[in-house]
Amino acid sequence: MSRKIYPDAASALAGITFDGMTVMSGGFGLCGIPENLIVALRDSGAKNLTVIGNNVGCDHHGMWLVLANNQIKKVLASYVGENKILEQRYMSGEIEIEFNPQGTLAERIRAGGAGIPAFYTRTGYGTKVAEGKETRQFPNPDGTLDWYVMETGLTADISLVKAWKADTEGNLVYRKTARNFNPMIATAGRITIAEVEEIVQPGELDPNQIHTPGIFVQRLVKGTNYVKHIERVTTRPRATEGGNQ
Amino acid sequence: MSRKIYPDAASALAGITFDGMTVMSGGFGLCGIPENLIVALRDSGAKNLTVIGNNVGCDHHGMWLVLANNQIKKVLASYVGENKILEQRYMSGEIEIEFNPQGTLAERIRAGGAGIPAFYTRTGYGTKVAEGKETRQFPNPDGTLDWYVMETGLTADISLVKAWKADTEGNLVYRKTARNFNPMIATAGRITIAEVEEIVQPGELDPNQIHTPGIFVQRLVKGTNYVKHIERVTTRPRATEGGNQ
Amino acid sequence: MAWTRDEMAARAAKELRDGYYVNLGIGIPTLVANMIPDGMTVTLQSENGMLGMGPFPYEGEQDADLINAGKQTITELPQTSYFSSADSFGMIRGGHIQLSILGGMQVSEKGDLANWMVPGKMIKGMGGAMDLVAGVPRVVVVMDHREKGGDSKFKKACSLPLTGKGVVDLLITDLAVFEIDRRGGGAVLTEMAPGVTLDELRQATEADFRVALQG
Amino acid sequence: MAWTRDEMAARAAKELRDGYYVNLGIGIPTLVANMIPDGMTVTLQSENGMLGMGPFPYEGEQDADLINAGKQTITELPQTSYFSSADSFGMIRGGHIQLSILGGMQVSEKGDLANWMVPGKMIKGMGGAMDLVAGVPRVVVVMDHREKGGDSKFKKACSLPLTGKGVVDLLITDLAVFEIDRRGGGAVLTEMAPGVTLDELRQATEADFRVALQG
Repeated sequence: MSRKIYPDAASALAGITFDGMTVMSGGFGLCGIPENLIVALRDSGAKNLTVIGNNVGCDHHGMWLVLANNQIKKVLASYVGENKILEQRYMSGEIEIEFNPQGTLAERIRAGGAGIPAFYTRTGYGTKVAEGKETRQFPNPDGTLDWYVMETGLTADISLVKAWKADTEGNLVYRKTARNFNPMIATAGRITIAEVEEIVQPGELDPNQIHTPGIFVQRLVKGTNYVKHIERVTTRPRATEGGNQ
Repeated sequence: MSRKIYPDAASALAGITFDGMTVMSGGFGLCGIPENLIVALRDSGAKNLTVIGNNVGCDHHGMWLVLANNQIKKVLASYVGENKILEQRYMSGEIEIEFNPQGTLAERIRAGGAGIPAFYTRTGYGTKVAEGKETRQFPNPDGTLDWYVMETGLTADISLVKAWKADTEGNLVYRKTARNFNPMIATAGRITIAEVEEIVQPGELDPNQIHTPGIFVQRLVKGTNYVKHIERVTTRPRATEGGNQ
Repeated sequence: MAWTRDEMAARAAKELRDGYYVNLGIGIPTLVANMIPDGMTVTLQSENGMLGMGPFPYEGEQDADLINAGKQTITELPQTSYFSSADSFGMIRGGHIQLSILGGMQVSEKGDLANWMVPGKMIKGMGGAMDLVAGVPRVVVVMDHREKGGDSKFKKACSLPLTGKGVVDLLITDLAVFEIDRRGGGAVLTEMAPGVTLDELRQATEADFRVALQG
Repeated sequence: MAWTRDEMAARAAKELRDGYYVNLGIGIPTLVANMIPDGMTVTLQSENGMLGMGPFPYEGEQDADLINAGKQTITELPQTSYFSSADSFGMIRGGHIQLSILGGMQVSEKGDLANWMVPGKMIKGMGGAMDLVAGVPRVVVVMDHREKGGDSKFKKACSLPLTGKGVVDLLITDLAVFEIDRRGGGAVLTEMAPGVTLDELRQATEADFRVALQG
């Protein structure tokens, strides 16, 4: 039952990385990223990677580590701000970026995992995003027609995801907005590796409340030393205790 | 906060049913069907309905009640066995049935709710299901080509779903395999009505574990007198207590 | 002597591998659930939205909210997870289920399968069968070799409406086992039931096949 | 006298309706969250996977697993639900969010919006903006009326690459409010900031518009 569990992130990636592979990585900004697996990916030294994810880390954090180590050839993302090295290499032509609308990217990954080779979306019609893509009209419920763009499914050689808890079967539960792209990315990898904060025994997670069934997780590792860097700490002052007394 | 709650199924359907409307209804066989709302739909008397769901009830149960009351003109389903009236009316041409592969039906409903007008699936290629539909090839990851069928999204005038628990905001949680088609159907109705076994206050459901966010639920009712008829009770004998002593 | 239903299921069970996620159809394939070898972990999927299907409940403990795709009451296991039908068929269509074992009315030597309708009879619907054969990378069909009238069900081309085109990898009948190339490379006889002769099998079979009997 | 940022946000807040589910963009639209009228229930969506966005946390109570689409730490409410990015954009694309209020670089009299890239400058990406304007049935753009150099940002046609074509229903600038017909029926001036004259507005505006000032 525990054959999916690896002792650490490096061993979870051992023997399956290769130059030129496509890697998907979960997270929105630095929220819900597989911190340990990203470090292991950097240490693997695999080069010419195509990296798919909503972002590519930000300065000194997350997938930036792999970028700074010159391992990335191409990126599919919806937003790549706050990342100076990526900016330089994109402007110089060293790295190719395919910008995808966030919802289109999420849906393309879901489609890839769900055996849907292509679908249509209104998103991006009439914009640069639609250039070179098939467009066509479909009827609305009221009979009027709207234009749509065909988008294709995405899969990866390796998917890296971060969850909150797993059982030893690889059933995953995410926490709050750290869920984001992780559930779809888990379905779209030929090999999916999950890192989690806690591994429990089967039966300890409510079967009614599994976010990612274990069928999608081939390898599982308990992460360590989570940084969980926050890009923008925004708070409000606490009302003075006993204020108006 | 409780403006979504109606006192009973009849009032939840009042004023929104009309002849010729399209109704989706959740459930797999009789598991997870909106029992109270189906009775209210029958009592509404709305005719010439197009009914979309995995099944159309079975003899004397579920959507069969609406069928037996001569309200259904057309059915989209994946399986309609164990339903003599439907069989008769289909063979006599009184009722039209569009058979959909179960996964295609589920995906068409999800697509309809998610603003996807059409998608491609390998399911049904080369079969009657693909007749009259666009087919085309897409590449596999290994470069070989496979044939796919284009399927369109489905929406409904009214969606009827059954959940286990709701909070007053309409956030829903389903129970075990009674989930089935309900989550997608909840997203695909112009008006979605949910019936549940229990309504709790906001905060009583774990926000990390909501199956259907309240945004999809316009009307909510607590069901009564659940029958939960089982089509095939299959059991194993209990080992004799103290057997080998 | 033809194989019994249990023997056919036992042969199908030999297709299981440790760690597999498997979908079993109604009928003989259901029997395979009881034939998982000791020490092998096989997780059963039920396409109505469950992974980790357990045995029938004890009498009186049936739960109307917990059924399999055959609408039978079942139980959950510690590793069970539930999900929607859309997620279930995403799993199936996306190729995540390693093996599907299901029944058939006709199989062709090109791997076509017919198992959902007979023209002129009431059509009940294909349920999830079309999705399973289109999405699962290895599809095993278990069926009788002949109709009750004696006609071969393993054919050059199916005469009944198809469930899928080029979708069957292995055919297990009461008389023999055939490997089939989905891409049109033809069928190969690999095993025969004890006492069945090659001549008898050729008589009973419309499909063309090569012979490469094992051990 | 031009409206302030707060006044522009307050005008945008008048678009809220009781029971609405709303997505607010970064910048001035964010201010709208603090201007929901008392007694009105408005649920805020954050496209990274949350409905029911609460205020910023108290100092020291920030949670790295709980951020909004602007990557700011936030809090949950009793009615909050979390979901995946695919489900979030299914909600958006499927038309379930009633209102989106977002910033803009240029808007055209046909309702085209440009707000994601300037040729020659580093492109950060469109994030979820293209999905929001394509999917949400009512889109309100809040932006300055003119560039810092004085050029009109409300144009006959956008010169910058588009975020969406025919997607804006209402434009709120620091000088005026315009209703726009997505289907090409043109723009209508409905309100002006106090002290702004129609002549001044025409001077400051490249787009054609009809005038139907309210009250």
